[in-house]
This record gives sequence, C-alpha cells and structure tokens, in this order.
Amino acid sequence: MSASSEGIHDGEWLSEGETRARLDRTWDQGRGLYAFFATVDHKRVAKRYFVTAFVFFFLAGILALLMRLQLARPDNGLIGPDMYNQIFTMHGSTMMFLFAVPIMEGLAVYFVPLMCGTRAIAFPRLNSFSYWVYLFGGLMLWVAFALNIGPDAGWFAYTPLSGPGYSPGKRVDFWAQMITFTELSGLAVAIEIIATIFKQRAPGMALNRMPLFLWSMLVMSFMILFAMPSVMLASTMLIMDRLVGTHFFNAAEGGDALLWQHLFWFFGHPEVYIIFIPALGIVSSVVSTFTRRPIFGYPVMVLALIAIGFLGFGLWVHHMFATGLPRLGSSFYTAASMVIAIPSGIQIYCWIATMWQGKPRFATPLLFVVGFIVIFVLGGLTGVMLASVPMDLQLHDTYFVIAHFHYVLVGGAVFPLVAGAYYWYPKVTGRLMNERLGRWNFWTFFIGFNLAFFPMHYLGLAGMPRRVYTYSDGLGWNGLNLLAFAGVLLIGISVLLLIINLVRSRKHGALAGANPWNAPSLEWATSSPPPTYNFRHIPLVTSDNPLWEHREQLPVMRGLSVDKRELVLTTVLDAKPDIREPVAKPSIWPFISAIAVGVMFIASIFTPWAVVFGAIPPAIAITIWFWPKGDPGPADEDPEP
Amino acid sequence: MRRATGYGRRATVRSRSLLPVAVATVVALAACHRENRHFTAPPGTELSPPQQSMSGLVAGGESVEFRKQQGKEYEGNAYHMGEGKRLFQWFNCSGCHANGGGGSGPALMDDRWIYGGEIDEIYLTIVQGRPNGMPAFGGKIPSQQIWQLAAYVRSMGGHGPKSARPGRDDHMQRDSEQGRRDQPINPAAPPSSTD
Amino acid sequence: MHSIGEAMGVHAQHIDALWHAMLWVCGIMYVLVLGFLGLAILRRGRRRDEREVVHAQDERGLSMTLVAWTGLIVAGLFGLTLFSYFTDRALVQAASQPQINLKITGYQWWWQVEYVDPDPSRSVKTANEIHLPVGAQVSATLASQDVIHSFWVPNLHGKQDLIPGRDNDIRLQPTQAGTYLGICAEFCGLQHSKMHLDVIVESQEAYNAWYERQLQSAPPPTEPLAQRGQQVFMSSACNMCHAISGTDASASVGPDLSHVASRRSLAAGALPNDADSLFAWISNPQAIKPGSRMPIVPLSEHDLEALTAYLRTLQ
Amino acid sequence: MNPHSNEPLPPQFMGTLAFLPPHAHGNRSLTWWGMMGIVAIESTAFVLAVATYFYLATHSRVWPPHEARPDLFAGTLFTIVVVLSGVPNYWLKRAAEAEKLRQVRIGLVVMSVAAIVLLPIRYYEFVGLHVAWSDSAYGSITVTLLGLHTVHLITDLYDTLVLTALMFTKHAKGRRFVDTAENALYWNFVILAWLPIYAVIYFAPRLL
Repeated sequence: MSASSEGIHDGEWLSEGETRARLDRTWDQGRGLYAFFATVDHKRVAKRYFVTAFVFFFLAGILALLMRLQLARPDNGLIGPDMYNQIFTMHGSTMMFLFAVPIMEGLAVYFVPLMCGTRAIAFPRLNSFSYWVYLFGGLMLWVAFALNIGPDAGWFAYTPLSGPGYSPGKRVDFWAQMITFTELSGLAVAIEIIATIFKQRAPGMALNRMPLFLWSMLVMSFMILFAMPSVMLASTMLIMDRLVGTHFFNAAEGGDALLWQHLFWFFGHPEVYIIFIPALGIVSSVVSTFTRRPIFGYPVMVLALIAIGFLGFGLWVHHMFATGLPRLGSSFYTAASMVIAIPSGIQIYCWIATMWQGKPRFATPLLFVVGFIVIFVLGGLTGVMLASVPMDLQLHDTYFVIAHFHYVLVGGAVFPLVAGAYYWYPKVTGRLMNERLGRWNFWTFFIGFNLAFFPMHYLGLAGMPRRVYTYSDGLGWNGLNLLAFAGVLLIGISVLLLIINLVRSRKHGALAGANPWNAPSLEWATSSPPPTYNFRHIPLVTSDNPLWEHREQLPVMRGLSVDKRELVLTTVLDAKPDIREPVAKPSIWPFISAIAVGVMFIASIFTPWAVVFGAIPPAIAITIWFWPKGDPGPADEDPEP
Repeated sequence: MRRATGYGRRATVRSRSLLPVAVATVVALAACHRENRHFTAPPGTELSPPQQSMSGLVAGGESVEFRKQQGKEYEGNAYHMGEGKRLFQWFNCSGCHANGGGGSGPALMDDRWIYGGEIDEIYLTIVQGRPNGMPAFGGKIPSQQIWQLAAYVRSMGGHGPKSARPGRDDHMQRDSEQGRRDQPINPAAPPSSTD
Repeated sequence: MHSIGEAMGVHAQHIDALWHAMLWVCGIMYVLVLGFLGLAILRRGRRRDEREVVHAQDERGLSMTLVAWTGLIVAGLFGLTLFSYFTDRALVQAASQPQINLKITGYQWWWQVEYVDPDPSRSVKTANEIHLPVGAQVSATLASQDVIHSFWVPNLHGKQDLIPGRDNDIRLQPTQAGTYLGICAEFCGLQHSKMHLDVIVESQEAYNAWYERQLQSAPPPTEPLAQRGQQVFMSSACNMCHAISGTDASASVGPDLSHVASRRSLAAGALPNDADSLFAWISNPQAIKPGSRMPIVPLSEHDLEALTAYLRTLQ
Repeated sequence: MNPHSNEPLPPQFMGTLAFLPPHAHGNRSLTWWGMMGIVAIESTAFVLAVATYFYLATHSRVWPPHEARPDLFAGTLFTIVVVLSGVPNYWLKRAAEAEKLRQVRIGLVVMSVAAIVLLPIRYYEFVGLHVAWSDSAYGSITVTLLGLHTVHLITDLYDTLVLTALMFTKHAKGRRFVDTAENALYWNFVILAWLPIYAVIYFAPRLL
C-alpha cells in the first residue's frame, strides 16, 4: 500500500475495479426513506431541484393558459377580477421565484462540481438544507393559492396597493414570506457555488482554463450575493408594515411608496440577469460541443459576462421612468440601460463566429440555441427601445413590455434551458433523448412562441395595458388576443412533447455512454450517470478543452484516500493542489432544520412573537447539525458544514 | 372471512387517508372564509326601513336569528373589515368616535357596550340610531355597508380573529389618540388597528 | 383610434418620431444578426467529416469583424441615446405656458378632474372626462388618494404615475379635434381594467360653451318622475357619497354628478351614457364592475326609474 | 475508444495528492470562503438599510419628526465595549492560528462574556431611542437598523457559545481551530458593521 501516513490511497497499486468498489462503499449514500431525506449527494439534490422547478413551471404554464383563455374574447365572464389578479400574480411570482432561479441553481449544483473535476459540492449539507427551504416556500405559496389566499398585487406588489391599507387578509403576507424562503435558499446555493468554483477546481484548471459555463455560474452567484439582500430587506419591511404597524411605505407618516420600488427593482433587474447569465453559460457549452470548435474569443466572452454582471446593478430605475423622477436622473439610466446591449451583442457575435468556423451539427440542443439567438436578439432590441425615457413613457406597463420580457426571458432563458436538458439528459440519466421528438418539440415551441408573443407588440402599441382581466369590444384588440391564445396553446403542446420525451427516454432512450456528443469538458470524462464520488481519480487539467486534448488517456492525480470521503482543495488563481479536505457524511439535520425554519417563517405571518420564540428550534437543530459526531480521527476530523 | 378482513384493511387505509384530507378541509374552510371577497350583498338584505324602537321585538322585518346568521358571514372576513374601515373614514364616523378612542361619541375600543357588543347588535345600533346623538343610518347606508362597518367596529374592540383584522391605516396618526395607547387590547395586537 | 401610432398631440408626435428612428435602427441590426446567423448555418454544407475537432485557425478576419460589429453597436446605441435625449428635452419644453390647469386625482377605479382657475368660483369639478380646446397648452397635476395609478392618453402623450404622497405633473397639447381614450396603466386593484376616461378635444367655442354649462348647476327637474327621482336621491344612500351642485348633496367621496348626463360614458368608461346603461348601473353596479366601491342600493323598480329620469336631467 | 462505452477514460497517473495537509488557516480553508459569502450578504443588507435611512431622511422635511433624538450614553458605551472587545478577539485569533488549546479556551470564554455583557447595554439603547417602530418612518427605520445589528450580535453570541462548549470537548483539535479563527474574524465584522450604524443612528438626527 502507499507510503502515506494512514488509510489506503488510490493509484497504480490498486486495480480500477478495486478502487471503484472501495469508493462506492465509502461514498455510499444509502437507500430507503432515511437516506432520501439525509442525502448530501449534490447530484441527487440537483435532480430534486430540476423536478420541483419543472413542476412549478408546468403549474404556472397552466395559469398562463387560463389568462389567455380569459382574454381570448372581450368582456369574457370566465374568470372574475379577484381570481384573475391571483392568477397573474401567481404566474409571475412562480415563474420568477420558484422556477427560473431555482432551475438555474439546480443546474449549477449538478454540473459545477462535475465541470470543476471535483467529488462534491462545497458545504453539501447546506445544499440539502437549501433545497428543503425552497420546497417548503413553494409549497406554502401554492397551498395558500389553493386556499384562496393567493397573492393578488402583482409579482412586484407595488405599495400602497400591497400595503396594509389596500390588501386585506394574509394574501400579500404569504407572498412576502415566500420571498424570504426562496432568497434564503438562493443565497445558500450561491455561497456553495462560489466556494466550489474558487477552491475545488481540478489541479491545473487555472481561471483562464475554466469553461464558460463555470464563469457564468460564478458571475450569477456573485450577483445573487449582492442583489437578494435587497428584496429580503424590502419584503421584511413590507411584512412589518402590514403586521406590526411600521411606516416604511406610508406616505402620511414620513414613509414613501417609491422606496419599495427602489428596493425591489435594485434586486429585480439583477434578478433577470441572474436568470439570463447561466443561460449564456449553457449556450456556450452547447455551441462549443455541437460546432466541434472552442468558443471564439474566450477572453472577450468572459469580460462580457463580468460586464453584464456589474452593469446589471446600475439600471434598475428604468422600471420607474413613469413615476415622475427627475429627468436628469432618468436619462443616466437610459444610457446605462443602452450600454448593457454592448456585451450582449458581442456574445451573440462570438457564438455565431464559432458556428462560422466550426462544423455545426444540428442536433436538438443546437436547434434550440439557434432559436434562442433569433428570439433573444429581438427581445434585446425591444429592450433598447424601452431604455429610452420618452419611448418608455408610451410603452411602459403595456403589452409591448410583456412581449419584451417574454422574448428575453422565455427566449433568453427557457430556450437555452431546454437545449441544456437535451444536451445533459444523457449525463444525468445515461440515456439519449429522442431526436425526432426533439425537433417537433423545437418547432412547435418556436412557432407557438412567436404566434403568442409577437402580436403583443402590436397590442402594446394599440394601448392595451398590462394586467387587465378583461377589455371592452371596439378597441381593436380582439383579433390579436385570440391569436395570442392560439400561440399559447401551441406552446402547451410543445411542453407536453418535452415531458413525453423526458419521461419516455428514461427507459427507451438509446444508451448514451460517457461522452455521446464528443464534448470537451470534464463532466463527460466520467460515466453516465456519474457515481456519487463523480471521478475515480481527480483529473489533472492541462488545457481549456481537456477531452479534446486527451482522447485516449486522461491525466489524473493519485493519492486521495479510498476509505475516507475526501477531495482536494486548490489555490484560487491557478488551481495548484493545496489541502485534502474531508467531505461531510449524509445527515438528517439539514432537513429538520429546514422544517424548523419553515415553521418559524409561516408562524411569523400570524404573530410577530413567532420570530422570537420560533428561532429556538432552528437554533437547536442547526447546532446538532454542526456538532461533530463520532470519535475524532487522529489528525483530521470529518467536517460538518 | 378473508373478504371481511380485506374490507377492514381497505377501510383503515381509506380512513387513514381521510384524516389529512379532513384536516386540510377544516384549514381550508377557516382560511378561505377569511379571504373570500363577496361583492354582491347576500340575498334578502333589503334596505331596512328607519324606525325608532328600543326593543328587539320587531313586527315583520328581520328576525333576530336571520341577523345573527348574517353577522357570521361578515365577522371574520378580512375584505369586509377592510371595507368597513374605509367606510368608517368615508362616512366620517371618526368625527364623533375619533378612530375608536372616543370623542363626543363613546369609545369603541374598550369593552363597554351600552347597546350590546355582538355584531348584529352593533348593526341595529347603526340602523336604528341611539339617543344622545347617534343618527339612524337605516335608510341612508345600504345594509351590506352597515354590516361591514359593524364588522370593523367589532375588530377595533379586539374581537374577531386577529389574522383577519385590517392592518395599519394609511392616514396620519393623530397624536390626540395617544390616550388610547395605554389601554392596549392585548399586547400582541398591533397598535395599528386603533388609528 | 386609440393607439400610440396615431399622434394627435405635440408630445405624442415627438415620441412617434423617436419610435420610427428606433424601429429602423433596431430593424437593421436585427437583419444583420439574422443574416450573419443564416450564413453561418448555410456554410456548414461544405464540410462533412464528423468526428475530429476544428483546431487552431486564423481568427484575424473574424476578430476584425467583431471590432467592426462592436463599433456598429456603440454607434447605433449612441445615436439612439442622443435622439432620446433630444426628444426628452422637446417633451419637457413643449406646452411651457399652460393656459388650462387641471388637477387629476386618482381614486380606486375612477378619475376626478378639476379645472383649477385662479378665481375659485370659475373652477369646475367633473369626473372621468376632460374637455380641451384644440391647440391649448394644458398642465395637469396628478395626485392619488389611495394607490398608485398611471394617467395615459396614448394619442396625446406618454404616461405619468399618480402616487400618494407626491404630486406629479404632465403637459398636454392636443393638435387635432377628436375623442381620445385615456386609461389607467398601473395595476391598481380589482377594477384596474375598467378605469378609463374620455378626452374630448373640440373647437374653442364648443369648449367655452361646455365650460360655461359646467359652471352653472343643472336646472331643477320639472316633470314629476324626475322630481320623485330627486327625492329618492336625497333620501336614499346616494347623497352619502355623491354631490350635485345646486342641491344640498355635497359628499365628495364618490364622483361629482352635477353634469353626469352630459358625459360621454358612465362608470369610468365601462358603459355608454344612455338610460338603459344608467338604470343597469344603479340597480346592480357589482354585476358590471365586480369589486367596485359603489354599493348595491336596493330600491323599488319605480324608484329606480325615477332616479334614472332625474339623473338624465343633469345635463 | 468506442464513443458509447460508459467506462471513463483510462487514467494516466501524473502526480500524488497524498501528502497535502488536512486543514489550513486563512483563505486556504473552504469555510473561510463560506463565511466571507455571509459577510458580503450581511454587509449588503446593512448598506441598503443605511441607504433606506438616508432616503427617508431626505424625503421628509423634518428629521426626526418628533423631537426625539436618541440618547448618546448607551450607544457610546456599547461602541466602547464592542471596540475594546476587539483586543481579546485579536488575541484569540492569534492563539487559534497557533492552535494553542489553553489560550483558545480562555479567549473564547472572555469573548462569550463580552458578548453577553453587550446585550443589556443594547436593551438600554433601544430604550434610549425614545421612539417606537410604529410611531413614524423615522421610528421604523431607526428601530429596524438597531434590530438588524442586534440579530447579528445575537447570532454571533450563540455561535461563540457553541464554539466555546465545543472547544472544551474531545473534538477540540485540528480543523476546530480554523473554525475558532474564522469566528473571531466574523466578530471583527460585527464590530466593523456597528461603527457606521452607530454614526447613522446617533449622529444623523443631530446633523441632518
């Protein structure tokens, strides 16, 4: 055995089969109900994120169908104003808080460790805790909606409408508390991703050799760190205004209604970039693989990502041009909003240049990326129009804006997400998705989307405001709304095709193998689906496209123990091996802590004392979670976070 | 014999799954009552004619049980209490009752009710008016609005579910109502319901 | 026609010009992107070998085009930003000497319009309708009594929010006679979708005639049915919220009904102004605008007929 | 190599990781980065709360509205004690990095006592504000700002107490010293976060 101080280490002296058997036993996550709640395997937690976020996407999609059905005819009596307000608020809140951010974070939780070439995510128990908090937040909101306590003041709930005076009952409180849940979960995952990318990259993967997907996830996480506290502060202040009589937003007592808009949109605009930037990472991975060429202009792409990250924080006031702010201030935000079109334009150019020089192979993922480019660029250009103050005075809060943000969010995030699904499904399940069904899925989505949302540009120009539960005849809006309804039906069919493809391929999809697309990045260097420890040996990275450099053998490092869970920490800049970090074992306590925190949040809606007394159970649960268990080893003990 | 046990097992399974459903419906009933928005007044609330009568015995007109049953519908409903608070300002009840602290009219925050503190008794007080200055609003305010006012007045006194009570007002808190701070209904209740 | 494209006011015309500039610049950029994308896709036909990967290539050509492309984006954006600034300045400077001063107050789900005149006796208070002479320079102060609304008449100008605790200002200058639709553009609760107002731009003489008629109160009803209607109005719940000049109903909680019959529409644009609609609205407002603050006042059939007849006399 | 085999590429061993240390101090440790993440989140929340304070202050004509300026005594006392607590904290951090168990135990007990002493002072600060959070926007933001830092103080007090208990058990070795050093670093953040808030709560009403 190897000469090191204790335990058996992997290397030439152990056969591959022997190494694998020992690692399987050491890293076993267990079976059964207890293991289900106690697992800390980042892949299992990520799969739960995918499934839960997709269920919320599907539910919110049904609400969208209901909205279009109600608006298909003028003066339609199908849905009353009270129910319609709940439906459009739930559609917006679910898509933004319960689908978009969690699915992107789930993607990061699954693929960041794999692409970094490490064995687990940093702080695996915190990762499990973050999923349960997210799940409880989503369940709370949808149970409230089922009990007719769904929020009805819009997904950004402007005060004073969402304030105590004009929103009776507990509806907006449940919305504000849902934000506390999802942001807590989002912040936790952001910390994990930053720590994983900075400290756990495979030896040799210096910052300039990191795949663009990791860069995008890093920028997303930093944006989350600095954006989400703003909405947590704002929603706490709103819930205090509503429940304990503070006056943050009460103009009569020195507060200000616009304070809510400033705080919310300081988070709101970075939020849409938090959703959009990971999509850039997905597109870069897909384009590079399917054109069989490294991305054109890697340094320019990285700088563009970072530029979007910073600029995203400087233009929130373009949501408030019509509130009568001084014109000089607003024109600054016009310039800032225009400037952000430059890095996006550069990125689009670089992808097309990659296709230009590469040999594109139009499998479904690349089809969806082409769809992304066609739709997102149009959305970006309508964004440039909305950035101008005078233009926004006419277009703000109309269906033109609804068309714009669906083009940039559905086009800019959902299309790349579906491309990512077709691209990484083989790695997650070991089977390929059906290509023919994929093409049908793409074309129905592409045509349905444009049929549904392009007419909304004209509806906006024809003066149709947002969030109306009905409209009277004779305003010229009838035909276009009917067209939009047809489009949304087609999108519904496309989503069903996607579900069929996802479910059917689980059993009937062709066997994928380790690297079906001949892709360059490290997640394709291990088997599909990857074992709980991801890599039998930690890879050594010598170029930014490892699997294209080494086609026969993968250079790896030996020396990690096979009978103790550990991985290697590397230095931040050029990833030189630094520390052998032990990895946490499965534990039920993150799940119990999440329940305690959830009960505290929900109880605090009904009595402010819950914040004081409700904090005790979570404190106890988290202490037990962190308290080291078992007898301490000789030199290093197992960690707890 | 086997069929019986089979039946027994299936029954227990069904009863076990019924329990959570029962709990959920109870929660649902409690919650959704608080949150329902009734826009049209419930049937049979025709405008009660103004009459001056001191006793509950009313020839014809609404019977006591019917009124009590109606009161239930308004009492715990957050929407009606919110509307009641708005009407309290609109119809200038604060002119005499000064947001519940009491001025020329009696205080509505405390537990002393000269003419009865139940919701239907407050409804009758508003409809019929009372000596020493309480005008009869019977013919002047539609009965749905009077019920909403009665529900709000009861919530000012701390009755009715706390979760349904309307929150802080959006108007200036008049310092003159400082007096009412020292009669908190119950410490946990937000002081906001008094302005 | 109610749309941004048909500019009937000075401000809307400025914005319309900017809109066309934006359409052209963005359209060209979009065509360039699609063209580049299309060519990149069509080029693939020439190379069939599947497996091996494309390696080091000279990227000089593409790098140069990238610099050019970035320059084009910067130039386009710079141009649009400059044009936007000039349009914005033009908007602020237009209608700089307003002859007519309005005070528009937003309530939950209707508009109160006041013509503010230095001499208070010549001030007019109406609801859900604005009359303006062609070419007049108008300044409107926007305030809200409850939640945030947004005043928007697409044919005349962009929108401006009405925010409680703040007074915003908007300038209008109609250039063509006609009837334009104004709407509330910021979500304000249950009946946000039926919170419209009519803006009637007419000749100076017609405006003066209208203004004078608004100043006097409507003559007292003569025929018996209308007189019965006035009695019902005074004795029932109506005067708890509504005011009619010339009578002792003066509550300002609901819209001012002094000249309700002369208005173009009823219930903030929800109904045309005719006897049947008025009757339907009074008998059951919740059926037309569920959640509206107007309660159902249970009156007998005859009283409703009388009330409608009375209100129809308030020209 | 047939593209559809599910077996990973055969390994080519290039070097060993066997002799790397199990833990390290400073930014070489993983938990340091996690803690820095939390510090970034909380400082953003503080910055935004202070920005809200000034937004509300500039938005109203009279600040504070009802002539109630916070008493200086309790606040200044808190500031002095918390800044002084930085000295034993620095000493504790050095002892933890040197992994001397006895000094670390003493240091942790001292820091726990310091944190506990700060709680009653903070109570008198709340009393000294002379304003309730439901009086006005000024009252709301002042009490909330002080409340945010109090939550911050209580969580770190609890964290220190748990760590103190841990260091008196058999687990007190190796990586736990890294945790103690990082907790000391976090206490420095509690001190640094308090200084601007102290200036805002106590001197903004006097200067604006």
